[in-house]
Amino acid sequence: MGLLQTKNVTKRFGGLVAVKDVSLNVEEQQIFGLIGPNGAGKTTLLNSISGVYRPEEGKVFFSGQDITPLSADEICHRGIARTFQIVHSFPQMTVLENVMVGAIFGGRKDHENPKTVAKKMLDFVNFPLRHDSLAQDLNTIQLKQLELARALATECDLLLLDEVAAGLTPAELDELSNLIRRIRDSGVTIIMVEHLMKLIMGVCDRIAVLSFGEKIAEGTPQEITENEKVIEAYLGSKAKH
Amino acid sequence: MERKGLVYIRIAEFLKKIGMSPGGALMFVLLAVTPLLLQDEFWTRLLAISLMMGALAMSFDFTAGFININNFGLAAFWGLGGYTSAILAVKLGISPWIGIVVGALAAALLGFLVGILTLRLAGIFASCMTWFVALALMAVTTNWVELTEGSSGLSTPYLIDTVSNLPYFYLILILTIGIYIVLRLVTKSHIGIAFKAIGQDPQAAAASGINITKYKIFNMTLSCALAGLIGGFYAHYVGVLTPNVMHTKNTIEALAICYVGGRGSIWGSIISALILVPAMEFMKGMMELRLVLYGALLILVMLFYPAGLSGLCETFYKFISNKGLFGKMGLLKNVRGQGSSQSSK
Amino acid sequence: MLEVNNLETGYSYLQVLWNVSLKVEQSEVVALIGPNGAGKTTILRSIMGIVKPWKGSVKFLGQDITGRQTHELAKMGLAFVTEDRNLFSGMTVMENLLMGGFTIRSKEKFNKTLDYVLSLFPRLEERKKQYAATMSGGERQMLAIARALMLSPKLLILDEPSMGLSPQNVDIVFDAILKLKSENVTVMLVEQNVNRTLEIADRAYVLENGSIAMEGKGEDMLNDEHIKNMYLGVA
Amino acid sequence: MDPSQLLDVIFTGVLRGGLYALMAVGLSLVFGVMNIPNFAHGEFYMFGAYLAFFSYTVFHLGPIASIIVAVAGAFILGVIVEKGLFYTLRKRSKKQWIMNTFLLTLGISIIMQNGAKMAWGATYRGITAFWSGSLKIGSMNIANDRVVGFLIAVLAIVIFWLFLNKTRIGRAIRAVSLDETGSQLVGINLDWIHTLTFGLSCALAGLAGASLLSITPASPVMGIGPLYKSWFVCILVGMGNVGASIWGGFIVGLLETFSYMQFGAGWQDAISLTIIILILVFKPSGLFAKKGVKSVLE
Amino acid sequence: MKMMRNVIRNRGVTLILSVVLIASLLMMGGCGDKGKEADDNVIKIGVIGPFTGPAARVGEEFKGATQMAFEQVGYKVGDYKIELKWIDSESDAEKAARAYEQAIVKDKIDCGFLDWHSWVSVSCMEVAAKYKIPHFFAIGGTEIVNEKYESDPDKYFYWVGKGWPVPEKLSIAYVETLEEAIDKGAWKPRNKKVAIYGVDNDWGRGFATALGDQFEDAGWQVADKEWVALGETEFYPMLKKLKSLDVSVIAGTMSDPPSVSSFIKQSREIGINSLIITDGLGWVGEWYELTGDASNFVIDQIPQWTTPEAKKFSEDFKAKYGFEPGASSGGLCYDLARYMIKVLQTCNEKYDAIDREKLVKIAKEEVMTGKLTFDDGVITKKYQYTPETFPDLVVDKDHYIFPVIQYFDGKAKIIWPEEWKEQDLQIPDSMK
Repeated sequence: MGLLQTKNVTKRFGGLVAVKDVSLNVEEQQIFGLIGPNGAGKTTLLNSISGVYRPEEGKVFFSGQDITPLSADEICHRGIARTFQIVHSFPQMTVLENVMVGAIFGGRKDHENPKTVAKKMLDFVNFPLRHDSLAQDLNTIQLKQLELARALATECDLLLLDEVAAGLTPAELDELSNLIRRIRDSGVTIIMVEHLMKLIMGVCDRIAVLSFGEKIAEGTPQEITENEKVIEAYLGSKAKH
Repeated sequence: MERKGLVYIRIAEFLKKIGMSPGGALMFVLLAVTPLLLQDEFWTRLLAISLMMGALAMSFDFTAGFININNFGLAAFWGLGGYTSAILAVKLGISPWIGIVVGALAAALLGFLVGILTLRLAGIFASCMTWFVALALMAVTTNWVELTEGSSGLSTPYLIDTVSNLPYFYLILILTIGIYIVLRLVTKSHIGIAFKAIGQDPQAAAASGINITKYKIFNMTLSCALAGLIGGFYAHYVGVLTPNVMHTKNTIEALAICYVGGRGSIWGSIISALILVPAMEFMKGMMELRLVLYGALLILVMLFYPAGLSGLCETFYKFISNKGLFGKMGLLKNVRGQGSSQSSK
Repeated sequence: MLEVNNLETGYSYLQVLWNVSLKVEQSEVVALIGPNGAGKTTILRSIMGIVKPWKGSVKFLGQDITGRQTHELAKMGLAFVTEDRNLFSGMTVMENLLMGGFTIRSKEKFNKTLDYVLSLFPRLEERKKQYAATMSGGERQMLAIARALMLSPKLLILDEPSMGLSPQNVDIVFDAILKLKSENVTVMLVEQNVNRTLEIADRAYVLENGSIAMEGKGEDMLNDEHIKNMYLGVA
Repeated sequence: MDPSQLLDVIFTGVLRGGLYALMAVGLSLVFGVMNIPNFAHGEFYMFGAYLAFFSYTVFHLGPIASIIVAVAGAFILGVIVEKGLFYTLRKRSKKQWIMNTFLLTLGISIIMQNGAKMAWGATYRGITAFWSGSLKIGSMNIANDRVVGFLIAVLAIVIFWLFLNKTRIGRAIRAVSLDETGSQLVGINLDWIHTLTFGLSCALAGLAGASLLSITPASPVMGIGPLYKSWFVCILVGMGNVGASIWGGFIVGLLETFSYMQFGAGWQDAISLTIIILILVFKPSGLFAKKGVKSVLE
Repeated sequence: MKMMRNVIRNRGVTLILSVVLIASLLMMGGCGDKGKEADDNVIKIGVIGPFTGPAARVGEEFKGATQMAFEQVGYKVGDYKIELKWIDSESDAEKAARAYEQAIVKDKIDCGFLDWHSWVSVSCMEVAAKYKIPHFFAIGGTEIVNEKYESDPDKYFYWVGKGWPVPEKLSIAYVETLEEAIDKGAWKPRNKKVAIYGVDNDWGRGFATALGDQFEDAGWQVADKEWVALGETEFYPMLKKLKSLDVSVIAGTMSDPPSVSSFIKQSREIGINSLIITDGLGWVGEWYELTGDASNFVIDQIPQWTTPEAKKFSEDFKAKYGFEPGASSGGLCYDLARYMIKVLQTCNEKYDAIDREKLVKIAKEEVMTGKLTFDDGVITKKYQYTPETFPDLVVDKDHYIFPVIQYFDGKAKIIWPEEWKEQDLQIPDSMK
């Protein structure tokens, strides 16, 4: 039994079924990729895991415990941290304060000084600017680093990454894959939603593919690239006529 | 020379511990001696009222500037504190000193309830909820004549049996400093960070493990309790209480002071109260024109400097530090900032 | 017809586009493909004046339209179907179409355009009275295209028309584009569905990391290994 | 409450609701289209009343002409305010837009109230009646002015409703409230629509003030009551929902008359507010909040 | 170094600002006091009124009437020049007390004069007592002021007399008028049922409650009591209820013109078949423009511009300020201002000097005892206090009384008391 399991999770918005009957099993220390075309329900699934939404059906288990009914902050306390597709930061706080929020409130008690933790995490993600810059002055890439540092500062066991790579240059992508591996090596399990195949194929141990809210494939990167269904979902079927 | 510097730093450290800067402390000391120097009852009274409005604006800022809810019913909590204390004193003969504390507790209780009511709301909707509660409270106060004497007003006993304004001035000065220290300590602590996080991005706050419910309600409760405390002071200082104290225009006054002072700074509210309240007093001869100017000031602040006085000071400080001693740091930051966006190519 | 020269732009600090130049000729279907985050949508948004260009220029029908306001461009005959559709969800299908014809003053011309658009999408005729918010994804996409066509555009720009659609609906959308092509409407198309897109496109540009990486005829690109690799990330 | 009394209550509630609806529609429109929580709405009501008074008594225009002058004047003032202030702010920064504009409208309200006092003094400027005489309805004699005032309100709402739904410009206003980008893409000039919308909203407030001149004489602070009531309505039905604010007007009108009859005049605010608060507790986005129109959580 | 920087950074600017602030405060304070006491021969009178805020209309009348009174003596009493200081109460107890204190401390007023709201009176009484400043003839009339005075007469006698008695002293006139008419057979009511209404504020509640009690004492049955919100303009439900109760008299008070005029107009629309007493209909000059002929037969109690002096005052006022004064605000204020002048003159004659202490003495020895009265009022015959009535004026037919009047076509006809009577109580045809 893995660290995180979703069992038949279904989430609807009005008439639209965003996630349909999805079951996943993520093992400890895995980097688990979640891919699929735009609008396939990847982010909704992440939100259902992290407590932003409550799924209508199905359950989410973390370390064997049912976390489905918990609120976002409680889930964070259990050890699941996340980043957002559209970066969420606290614009009028300094970089350090932003990360400290994660360290103070997300972490389990009796840890070291939040400031130290925050600084450590900022260094860990190689944050390039002064720590007393305001978050509103950062560019998107720096914000993503900031958000990642904040998530890590919660001392999580599971990290949910939602499109961290969007807009990065190839050099930066390499750096990011290294970073993701380093995070994994520090003992954190990762689930990442990503469009950039290069990155996903490079770092993931296992990948699940969503299309129209349903899981259409799961396997190693190799298996996924060879899967006909996946190719069709991505490049589109050739015209039948 | 060395030692002198050391003493200064020690004092500064101590002040910092209680949430005050040397500048702020000096300001309070100056304020404390001003009435002694002036020996003028009117000035003492004016300063006392300015401090009171400043304290009220601070408790407004505590919600508006941090969890980003404009408590549009603040005057009602202020009035509730006053009325509770006054009614206890008039009907049951309880000492106003105790009454003020009870009044603060009553306001805190209502603040707690309003905190729960506004939990699912944000922005203007939360403001309207607090406003509606306040209007309802004002209507009850007006109509529950057996208890409150309705709009005829309630004659309240004085807190201190004296004809001088000086004791009241020092009382409100101590209250204001106390409130300032409490609010500064809270906002400088982890709790303050949680407030800011909730105000700036509730979703990220929740994802970082902040219990939004708990902090939002705590914020409302504390802010309302402080407003109630000041209300108690008001009731036993002025000597008569009518439901008009709960009128929205009083909230607007606190709100204007807070916004002109700059949201989220706490200290901006005191400074702007110390400027605005006396200024309004001296412009009294201008009749309506004074209020027109007041409105124009609000508009100008909102149009051209939404950050208010405190924002102005920050910019001023940054300007000085960029030009002067710390210029290099500032420059460095800019260069680095540009550098990294270049590198994304 | 449309000419983009050395365009550079981005959001606040983040530069997204680097020296992008492209051209669309009369009656052409031009596709713009590339992985997510490559800047395709940003190109379209800066053509439409939603994002202000930092450098470079955009010309439409020989006029410099760099930095013009969006609604003026719409009046000039540029129709843009966004990724989010931007439909008026609280209005009925008919009202959405009426809004599409906002710039048409003559009743006669309006009716003609409306008949034409409804003949393209007979499904919309049936759902005239339905609210846009209650429609399915495919129908919404159809409506978005139909609304854009109500402008009688000289150039129709489509951003990911097949996104989030079921295969049947994808067919409907592509059929519609084919039909437009056969009627000599100029189309600029951004799509994820690379195969289908390249099949119908006269020419295509491949965008990678904010600059144009390849340019060529649609069918030539169809079997290009590089594109496949780019999408599936097989190095 | 016996049936005839009930009928009276309903009747009065409806008469009163007409005014609330007229005010609330404008308030709601401005919030829906421009995201401005307008706290100066009552001052345009006041402005309309003054204009109607001066046209009627000083320039001896007929009732209808006076009301038209008031509506036009309020519209023009609205346009000036929008172009001068909100437009400027919009071009400068849209950060914290709702709260900043809210403060801006507070400033406008203070200026207009006191400006009116400076210009016209604190005296009440009213008239006995536009149309003297009364109309017998059932057991009641209702003054023509009230009937006409109510009819004007209903007519204005109907015309406005038709305008929003059946005309090109009206639809454009709705379109902007639904999707700004989408509206630009079909060729709608946002700046123009914003100015028009604000002007129209002010014109509606001015109409309300002018047509009720014989009931509420013009005075600088007369706008506060109707402003509060229209806010109750808008929050009750869901901010920005123009259609529902019409029903909301009547709901609040009836609610007030009922609590007035049952508990006495002083309690009407307390009772109706308590009910509104309770409704909001269970339906935070308002009674008729439409999904996807404007959300409570910004 | 770093710490030092932090320390400075920590709102270093606060320091600069606060120093500037305090310095400027000191300067302003210093300037304010200069040259204030130079001229001994100036008497400064602080006039409290709601000059801005919701009751600004009253404030304007106060200002105009007081100025007119003092102009007549050329702002001079004996060798003394008189200076008026306007103290804006803004209808707010705290702001008024602050402004009053400012006037006492900064402007060094020698005495105070007037005031409109009772709650303002209460908070200013305290200030007057504190500085031992005599304050003459405040119009804030309700019980709360009397209560405050009675709680410590030695302390609060500086609040020298109210210009308006507690409501019940006036309201009794209505009952007497009706009873007289019934006794004389001018009116045969179909029943002795009365409905009471009042605006929901200190004045309305006090007045209407007293009136109800007085009707009951005279053997009437009070069928209903209604409180009306300030500014209410919708009376159909209430009036329908009153109509169904079939009362022969509807009596009460409202103070704001929109409410009053709506109430009267709507009562005609509903077809109320009762005599209507509306205390306060004529309070503002333009009542007839608002109400029209719906006001026929309505009974009110208000001083009239009956005497030539009164008419002259009203006309002069209108010519000067552009609007018609209300008799009970502008007119009463005019009388009280002249009473005030008389107090000053008496003081000057008696002590050959006017200052604060001497005015207190005059107040105590002459005004409170009833020796110093004012007899040429345009509003009422004689203003006089006695130790028994203090802080109220003596209210009776020979002193301070408002005539009861009935309106016809915008004209008021006095129907009570007997001496001033212009005609008898008229009963509408439908009630005969």
